[in-house]
Amino acid sequence: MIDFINVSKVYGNGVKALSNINIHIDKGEFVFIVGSSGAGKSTLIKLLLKEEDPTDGKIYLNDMDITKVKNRRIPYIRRNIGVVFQDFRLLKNKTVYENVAFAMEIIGSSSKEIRRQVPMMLSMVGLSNKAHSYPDQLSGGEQQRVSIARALVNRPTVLIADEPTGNLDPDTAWEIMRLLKEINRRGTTVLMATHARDIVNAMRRRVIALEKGRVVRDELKGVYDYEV
Amino acid sequence: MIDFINVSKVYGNGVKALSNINIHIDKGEFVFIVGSSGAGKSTLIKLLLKEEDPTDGKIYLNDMDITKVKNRRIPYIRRNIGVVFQDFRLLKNKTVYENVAFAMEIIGSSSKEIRRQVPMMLSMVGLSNKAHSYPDQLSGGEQQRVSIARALVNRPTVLIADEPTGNLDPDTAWEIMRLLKEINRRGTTVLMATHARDIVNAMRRRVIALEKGRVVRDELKGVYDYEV
Amino acid sequence: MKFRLFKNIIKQGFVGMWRNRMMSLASIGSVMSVLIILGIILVIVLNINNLTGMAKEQFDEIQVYLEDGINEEQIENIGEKLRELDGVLAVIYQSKEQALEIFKKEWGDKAYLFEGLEKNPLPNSYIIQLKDIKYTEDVVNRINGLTGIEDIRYYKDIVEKMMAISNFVRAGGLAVISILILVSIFIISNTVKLTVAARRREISIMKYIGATNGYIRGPFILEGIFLGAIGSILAILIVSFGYKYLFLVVNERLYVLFTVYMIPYYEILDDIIIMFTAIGIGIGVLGSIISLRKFLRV
Amino acid sequence: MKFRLFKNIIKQGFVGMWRNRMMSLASIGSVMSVLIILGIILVIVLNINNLTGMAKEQFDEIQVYLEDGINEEQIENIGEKLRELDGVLAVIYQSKEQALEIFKKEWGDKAYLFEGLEKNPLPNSYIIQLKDIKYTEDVVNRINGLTGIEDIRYYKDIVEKMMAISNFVRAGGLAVISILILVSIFIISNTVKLTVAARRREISIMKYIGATNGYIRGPFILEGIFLGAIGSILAILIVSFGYKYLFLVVNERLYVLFTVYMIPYYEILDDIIIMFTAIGIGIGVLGSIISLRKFLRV
Ligand SMILES: Nc1ncnc2c1ncn2[C@@H]1O[C@H](COP(=O)(O)OP(=O)(O)OP(=O)(O)O)[C@@H](O)[C@H]1O
Ligand SMILES: Nc1ncnc2c1ncn2[C@@H]1O[C@H](COP(=O)(O)OP(=O)(O)OP(=O)(O)O)[C@@H](O)[C@H]1O
Ligand SMILES: [Mg+2]
Ligand SMILES: [Mg+2]
Repeated sequence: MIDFINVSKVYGNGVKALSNINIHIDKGEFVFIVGSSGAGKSTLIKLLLKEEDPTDGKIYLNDMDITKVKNRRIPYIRRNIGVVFQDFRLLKNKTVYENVAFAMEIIGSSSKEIRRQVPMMLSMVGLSNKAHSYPDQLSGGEQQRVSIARALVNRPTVLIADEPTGNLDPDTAWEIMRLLKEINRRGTTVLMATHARDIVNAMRRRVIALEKGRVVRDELKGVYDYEV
Repeated sequence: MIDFINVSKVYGNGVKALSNINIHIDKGEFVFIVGSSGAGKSTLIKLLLKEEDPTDGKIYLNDMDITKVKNRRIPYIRRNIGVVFQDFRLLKNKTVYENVAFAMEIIGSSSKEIRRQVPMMLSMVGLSNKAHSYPDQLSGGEQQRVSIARALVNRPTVLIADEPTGNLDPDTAWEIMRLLKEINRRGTTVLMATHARDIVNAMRRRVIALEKGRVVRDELKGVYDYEV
Repeated sequence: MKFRLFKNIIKQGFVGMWRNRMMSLASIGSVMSVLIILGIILVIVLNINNLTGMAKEQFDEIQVYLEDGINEEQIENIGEKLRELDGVLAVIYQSKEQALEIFKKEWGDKAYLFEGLEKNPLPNSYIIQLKDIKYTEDVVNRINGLTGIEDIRYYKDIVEKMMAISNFVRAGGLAVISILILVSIFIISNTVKLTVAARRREISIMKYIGATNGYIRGPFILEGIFLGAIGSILAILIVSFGYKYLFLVVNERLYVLFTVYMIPYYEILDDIIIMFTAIGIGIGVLGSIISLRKFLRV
Repeated sequence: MKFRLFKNIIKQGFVGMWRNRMMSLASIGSVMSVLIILGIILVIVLNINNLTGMAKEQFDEIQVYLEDGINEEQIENIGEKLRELDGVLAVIYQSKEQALEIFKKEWGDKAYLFEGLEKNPLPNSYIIQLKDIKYTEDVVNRINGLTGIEDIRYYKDIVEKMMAISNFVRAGGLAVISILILVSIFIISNTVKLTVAARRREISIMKYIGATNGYIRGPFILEGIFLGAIGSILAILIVSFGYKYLFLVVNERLYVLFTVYMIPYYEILDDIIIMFTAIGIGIGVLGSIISLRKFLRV
């Protein structure tokens, strides 16, 4: 499903964010990516989304080499992936409802589908009563949940989440995790970068640990670290 | 030092973010503000900074009623407070060094002071090697640490931090906490909104818990919640 | 599905324009301002051009003085030959008596000064009207070959000077208008560029969640069209009413001297409408496309 | 400490301009474009005005024809009285012989036509040069009261029409220039507004960490001044070199007809430099201040 083969990334200013990464993720897996601040987690995700191009190596998504994909095709690749961004990336001049609906509009869903699907997603992340607020009028955690709802609304085959619980209290965080588990159970591959030691340790899923841009650990049923 | 007296805040769109808050914080205290997503933590902080005005009630800071302060005086109030914002609020077109130095420039510090103080702060948050990067070139956690360095560089009498560890891995988070503890030990009042249960429970400081805009718990040497 | 996408794009164009009210106003204002300036210059150039054209018409005559000794038949003969020349529109005979009448009329109440003349000193003449002033030289050369001609009076110097002025005004006007159109595209594309820059984050977010370039570009281009169209409609109204007012005022106050020389407002209206609409919308579309290019590469 | 703050503000003005290169270019471009347009109109208006002024000078004469029967002394007498009138600059005597000479000269090689005249039909006359054309009516009325005058010829109609044209051009030019200045302030303040809007977040962050309004405003206003100044320098160069070129071309190609009527470029330069610099910088400062007002309320 997802393959990183000898992937390296050096940013324009010379920062080596990733060196020689090799990862294979199967369809339906649930993978945590952990590592200290600046280890390269977000960079790994940006490569998958073609927000950045790797300096070296190949990345396969659904058996397609996305490092070679033409610019015109990029949007169609992104549509298969639901993403929760670390900095949320909500459209400021659209309401919560419109932000989520927009993800459906761009793939040409019918307004009937949109009217059914969006409220359902919003209630799943506990934001039904904020549907008509603008992002500026939301708390940090609420914005993060809008971002989650938008990532899930098109039922993507892959869900990528960059610290989706960073701004959430433990209770809300666990609710979101239940949602992701459920989605994963139904067949969606989930890739989640996180610092939430409690969650990683409790879930007992595959853990890939990065350190200074290298994979230092990759275990099934892993834990956040060995200091626990 | 800080007093909230019967403070309520209703946002323009009718959301009741805070109702009848009464809090007294002494000079030199270290206070955690906890509560689920949307409980009103950030709103409380925004009131202290005069980013929002309370709908009702009075707020005293250093024995001054800041609800009555003239617009022209607001900057001088803010200079006594160091703030770590939940959304970082770094200046995009300034480097890390310049962002931190800017906080000193506006209060008219000498360039000698600036040249001594800024590198020291950056090394304390572990960002010496990123001094000349722009915020866009930083990871989420690195941005958060720049925000912390900027808040501390002027040695404010009050430090307000809105989830300063939300984007940090546990190790880095603990380092930051050690920094805050040290600053508090030297006499700075610290007010920190957080979801980090581990940290709150380990530190054993005063905890104020909000729920739907009300203070539901206020204990010295408290814990994050009773479910632990 | 295609239709639904299209509907969405149109809706977003409108919504975008409304939500960014201030910037929309700025863009409309810029299109309008530039078109108004263009209109002012256009009106000036068209009128100067028109004036020159009219002046030119008054000098497209050649007067051919005939020798005093020739008879009626010879006169007729010369007239025939003149009529056959290339570029000649009409030939009118003016006898020496008619010439004296006109001469006296020109002197008005001082005409008595010429009562004492022994004999009419003025010659018979033909007045040739040319199809166009450019035939002057040719016609004069041919007439020089005829017999019975005493003198040819034509306005060669004046003609040449008028031609030079006319060309000069036309070229100058064209240059000024070209510069103005470039300037306006520059201003508008800057405005749109800033508008787009202010929405750079929005655009990049759209791209990150899988919107195609066409989908993103659509509403912006539509917005550009709307803004350009509204700007040009306003400019059309202001320029045409302004010119109409000016025309009427001039007509009233300075009627003797001016009216005939000013192009009537109804004649200029069509040109302005077509030109402004085309330029306004063109600028809007061009501005949007140019400004978007950079930001779509995400 | 005050000095340090000031140094910081200046530094930030420069740095801000450089870091927002694209937008700075846009602003400079707008100031420049508007000033160029203003320059074009200014040159047109000044020249038309100048032309009218010159034409006016040529018509500030009154010709007074004297009766044929009066003697030398009476003629002298009338001359004295004319010289004493208010508004009269100079009085020149033209005898009937001189008049005939001039008359013949005007007819050039057709002058022989008048050889057959029994006696000189032209009268003696005085030519009065007025200090200003506005005295015409007054002077004419006074002359009518004198004896020995046969006729007064003056260009009342033409004078009045010329005055009307002159006033019209002056008023029109003023109106066009006023509109243009308003339009330019509008365009620039929009540009600056958009620049500021794009930095809205930056401004609000500065406010949140305790910067005073003055500290924030300083660099933006300085930036506005720089942008305006650069824009006006460019415009001054383009307009003055453009006009110089035009003047020289006209001078070469159309020298007989035009040169005298065009204001020499060196006479216009000072005005343009002072005017453009003032307007450019004024627009920059005004635009910055207007645009900042809204965003400083945080
Ligand atoms: N656009 C960029 N240009 C240059 N360097 C960058 C850029 N983006 C990230 N980096 C650097 O690359 C390294 C990895 O960054 P990345 O965002 O992948 O970290 P991360 O693991 O997501 O960290 P965090 O947990 O703090 O979000 C960091 O050192 C960062 O400073
Ligand atoms: N500008 C605003 N306009 C309207 N409502 C707002 C605004 N800002 C916040 N709110 C609402 O006020 C409530 C409290 O928000 P606040 O940001 O204080 O929560 P919080 O405790 O900081 O939450 P989090 O932990 O998710 O950051 C929320 O319901 C939020 O939607
Ligand atoms: Mg990251
Ligand atoms: Mg908050």
